[in-house]
Amino acid sequence: MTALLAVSGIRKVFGGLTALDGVSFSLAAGQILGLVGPNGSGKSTLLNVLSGIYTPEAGEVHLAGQSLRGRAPHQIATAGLARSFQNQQLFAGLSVVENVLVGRACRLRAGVLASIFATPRFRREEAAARQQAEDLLALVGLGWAVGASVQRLSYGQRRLLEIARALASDPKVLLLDEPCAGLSQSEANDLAHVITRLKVNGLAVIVIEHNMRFVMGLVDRIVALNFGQKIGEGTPAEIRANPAVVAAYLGGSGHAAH
Amino acid sequence: MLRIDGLCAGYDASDVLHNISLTVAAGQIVAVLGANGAGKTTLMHAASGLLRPRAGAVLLDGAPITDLPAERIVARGLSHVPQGRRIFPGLTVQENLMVARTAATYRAPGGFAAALAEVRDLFPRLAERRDQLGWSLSGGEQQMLAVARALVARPKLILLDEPSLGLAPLVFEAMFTAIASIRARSGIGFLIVEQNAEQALRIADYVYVMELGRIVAAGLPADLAQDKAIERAYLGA
Amino acid sequence: MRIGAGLLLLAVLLPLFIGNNYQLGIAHQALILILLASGYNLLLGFTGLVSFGHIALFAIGAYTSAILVVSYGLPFAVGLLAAALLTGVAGVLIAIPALRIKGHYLTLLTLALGEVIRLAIRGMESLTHGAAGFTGIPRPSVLGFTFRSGTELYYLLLACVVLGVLFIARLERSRFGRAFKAIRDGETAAEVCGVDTAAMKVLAFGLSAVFAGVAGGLYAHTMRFISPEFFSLSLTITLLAMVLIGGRGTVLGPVVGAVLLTVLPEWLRFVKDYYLIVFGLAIWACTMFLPQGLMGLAASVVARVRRPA
Amino acid sequence: MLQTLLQVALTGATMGCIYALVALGFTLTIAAAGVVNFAYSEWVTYGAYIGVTLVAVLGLPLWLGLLLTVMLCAVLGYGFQLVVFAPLEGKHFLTTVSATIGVALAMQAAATLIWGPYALTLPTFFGSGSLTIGGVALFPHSLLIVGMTVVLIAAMQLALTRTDIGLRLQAAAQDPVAARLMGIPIRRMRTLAYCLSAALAGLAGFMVAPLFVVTTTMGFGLMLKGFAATIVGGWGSLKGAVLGGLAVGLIEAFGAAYLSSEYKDSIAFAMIVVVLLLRPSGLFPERIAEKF
Repeated sequence: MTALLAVSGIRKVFGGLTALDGVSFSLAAGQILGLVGPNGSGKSTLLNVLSGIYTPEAGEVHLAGQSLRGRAPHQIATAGLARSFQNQQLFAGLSVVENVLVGRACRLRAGVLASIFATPRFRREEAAARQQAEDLLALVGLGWAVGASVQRLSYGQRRLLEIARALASDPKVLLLDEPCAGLSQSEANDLAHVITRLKVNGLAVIVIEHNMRFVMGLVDRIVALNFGQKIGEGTPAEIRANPAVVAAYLGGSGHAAH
Repeated sequence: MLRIDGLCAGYDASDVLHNISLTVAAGQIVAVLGANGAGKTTLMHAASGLLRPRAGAVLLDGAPITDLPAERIVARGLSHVPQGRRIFPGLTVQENLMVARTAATYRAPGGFAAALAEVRDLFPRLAERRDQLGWSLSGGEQQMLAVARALVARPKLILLDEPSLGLAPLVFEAMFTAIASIRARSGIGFLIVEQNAEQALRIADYVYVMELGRIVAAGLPADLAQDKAIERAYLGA
Repeated sequence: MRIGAGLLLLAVLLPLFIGNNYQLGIAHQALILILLASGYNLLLGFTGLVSFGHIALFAIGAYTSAILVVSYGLPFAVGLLAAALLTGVAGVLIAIPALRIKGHYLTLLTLALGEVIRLAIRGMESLTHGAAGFTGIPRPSVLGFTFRSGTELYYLLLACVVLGVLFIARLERSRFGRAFKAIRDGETAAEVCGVDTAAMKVLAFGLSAVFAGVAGGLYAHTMRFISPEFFSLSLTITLLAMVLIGGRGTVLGPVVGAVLLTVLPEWLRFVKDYYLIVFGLAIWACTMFLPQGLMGLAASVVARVRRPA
Repeated sequence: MLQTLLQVALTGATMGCIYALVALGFTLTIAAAGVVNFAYSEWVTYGAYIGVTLVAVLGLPLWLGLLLTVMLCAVLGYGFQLVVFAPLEGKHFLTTVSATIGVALAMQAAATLIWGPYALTLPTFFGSGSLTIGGVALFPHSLLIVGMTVVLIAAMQLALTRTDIGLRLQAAAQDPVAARLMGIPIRRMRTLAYCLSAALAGLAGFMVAPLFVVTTTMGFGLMLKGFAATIVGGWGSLKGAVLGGLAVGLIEAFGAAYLSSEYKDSIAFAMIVVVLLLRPSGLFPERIAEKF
């Protein structure tokens, strides 16, 4: 079976600092991958490379066999890779359901004239998109908030909305950057529940998270980074027992290797 | 010296710190360990006045400083070395140090000159780089300068936020050694939040472990290393 | 919707209550400025792009139509269409550097571009009659019917405004309106959500330029005289104020703002000397205390009234 | 030939110095508070009008008029900080732009009410005569402008790099959070920047007044040149503002002399367009530190 997402030899340099150095891993459909590592180890940089915000100096990303080299972020989204942000980035001037509809943007085809004259095709497309958006909101537990403004949502609810928005493009791979930050324990549990349900439908998920209890319970596999390099990969249990990973977190002889 | 009592703080819609209490005695080095996102930096900001706490108190030498703005807390003898160093990029090393002077700098014997001499002793590299602009320094040099700036203010206690961040292992080992020697010669206390447990444990007198905005363990470094509380906090149970 | 229908009814009946041609002239101006401000709102209010060169597009539209109709004897409809096309192209051309240049740089770039265009119009005397202005522009005529009287002209302009405002109302509820606002509220997030932000910005610039071009063409044939001085920076500021005071990012905001700022100076003639002081302070007060403008205020009042019920 | 060249260069340098002062004051608030102040034009205008009032109406000697004008403008800047800028802190760019534009409009209209719609004049320190040296007409006032600008910029450079308060002002501009942690009251530093900025505007208005006439729109034209200087020199860089101002003044003078005086005013705008299209960070960009 070929990997859904194949990342190979990613290298990213800022000024003189190598943020990512030859990172490779792959991911199959329906898998959840945890990305861990100490502060500044390159996790967020990696997500930004995957979603096209940064262009890597070297390396390739293939999504379903297709190379993503040189693609703009919106093209990568169209290709089937969606993400959430570490610091929430919702559209404050749009209602809850409109936020989700923006996430659907790359699947909508109606032109300016069709929109202006509200052709039957435009109406069908809009109605279908709205239905899907409402379904997604229901899925993440925000069905009650469809027409509300984003300001009415709590911090945790906004995170869920971000995920619904990311899902609106029917992605094959979903990247979540610290989805639990600022969530209460019960909200985090709800989130884990949602992610597990998505996995059943064949969605592949990459999640950066510092809440280790959350990560360890949720993911199939973990990739650990330190100083921009992959220092370990395996099941949660393997990672917890991996001396290089333990050293990266706690300090110690593991550093001498670099 | 420093006492933090039932501190709660957060940003906008989210609570980050829940009922944090800790103390740092005079001349003590106390480390707060925890994974990224545990709330360590928020704790520093709330202590130094950059973030107004929602509840709780911060006491320095028994006097409350909870509601003082950051720029007035420095004068009370609490210096904060922020994450990422925040060197003034367009000022030279010398100018960065000059900007950090306070009334206490001059009250101390020898004034600014003595402070500069002390900095030169601790970090000879900075003396060599005296006239270089802040942005041109390496990460390690910036961290030295950030600590040096705090020293110039002649504080009783320094808050040190992730001194190891972005530094190569050899460089931050030297940094921690320098911190220990600062304490040894001038009796300045430190509250260090750090991710790199090993180095912090090496020089700390007492350690707190934070997880998701709460203190989950506290004790002497040797005891904590034994009971794996730190490892749990970082890697999950 | 209900507010819009109410306003439309008022507008249709208005000529019945207007006594003289002078007042009708004010109404003409207000209608043209509604069109101009609505288009500008697409850029400023919906997409969050602060351009200070919009008036230059208005000027290009006015001169294009005037030159084609007067100097080349083409019909009004052709002149207006050409004005729309040419300004649309000019808008797209401005959009290209705007993809790289952001924030205050974009503001200053467009301000400079606008002034360069205005000075160029003044300089090209053989084509535009320079600073003296362009006179003798005929009234609009379509299919042999000439809009001679003020009332006829009024309804022609009103029809254009209704079409323009409907266009924007429809656009707002489509993927384009949502994409524009998403860019305004978070460009990176919009891009990552799959919005082709570059294409959308070009579209916003182009569409708002077409509005400016049509408004310009109508202006030339309504006033029958245009000169470069009219298209100066102070009109840019007025335009900005119309959108801000009315409510940026709303369909009816520019309508309310344009009417208010055209009619108010007339009503306040008796305080003539103080009017500009009041106007300036109103812009300031509005940005400080009514960031969403009058329409935003109306919306929050409505929300407050409805909530308890 | 050479005489014309020198003459044009002198004209350009004179205006360049004025533009440099304008741009310097304009840039100060950008550097210190991140604020683009569209009311800056009125500070310049008011500087000229206050000068006219003090000298021509109240009959004060010129030097005293100049001194008082600069001081009154500094007070104006202080008032602005309290009323206009403090509430704008942390607001969106568009908010700052439109708020300051509104205030500028009101001030301009108020100037018409106070000083009337007619152009006023201000005498120079040396009468209206000119010296002719080697066929080049030297206006003593032009020389004064150039000399004063040079001295002033040197003094400012010294004050910013050699004095405590100057260093603290720079620190507050470069990193407000770190500055607070050093015990620097950033609000007070910003106030100082606004006062300085307004004082420079007043000085520029006073010095340029004898070259032209004083009108309510004079400041606006100068501010547009200041924009150009800021863009050419590099956004937020004080050195760039000075160099950019000189560049705009010289290019404008040479353009007017050798190309077309008709398009004199478009030259500055054309420079903005060209520079922004080719080098969005300006010709002399300040080194900006990496965020790591």
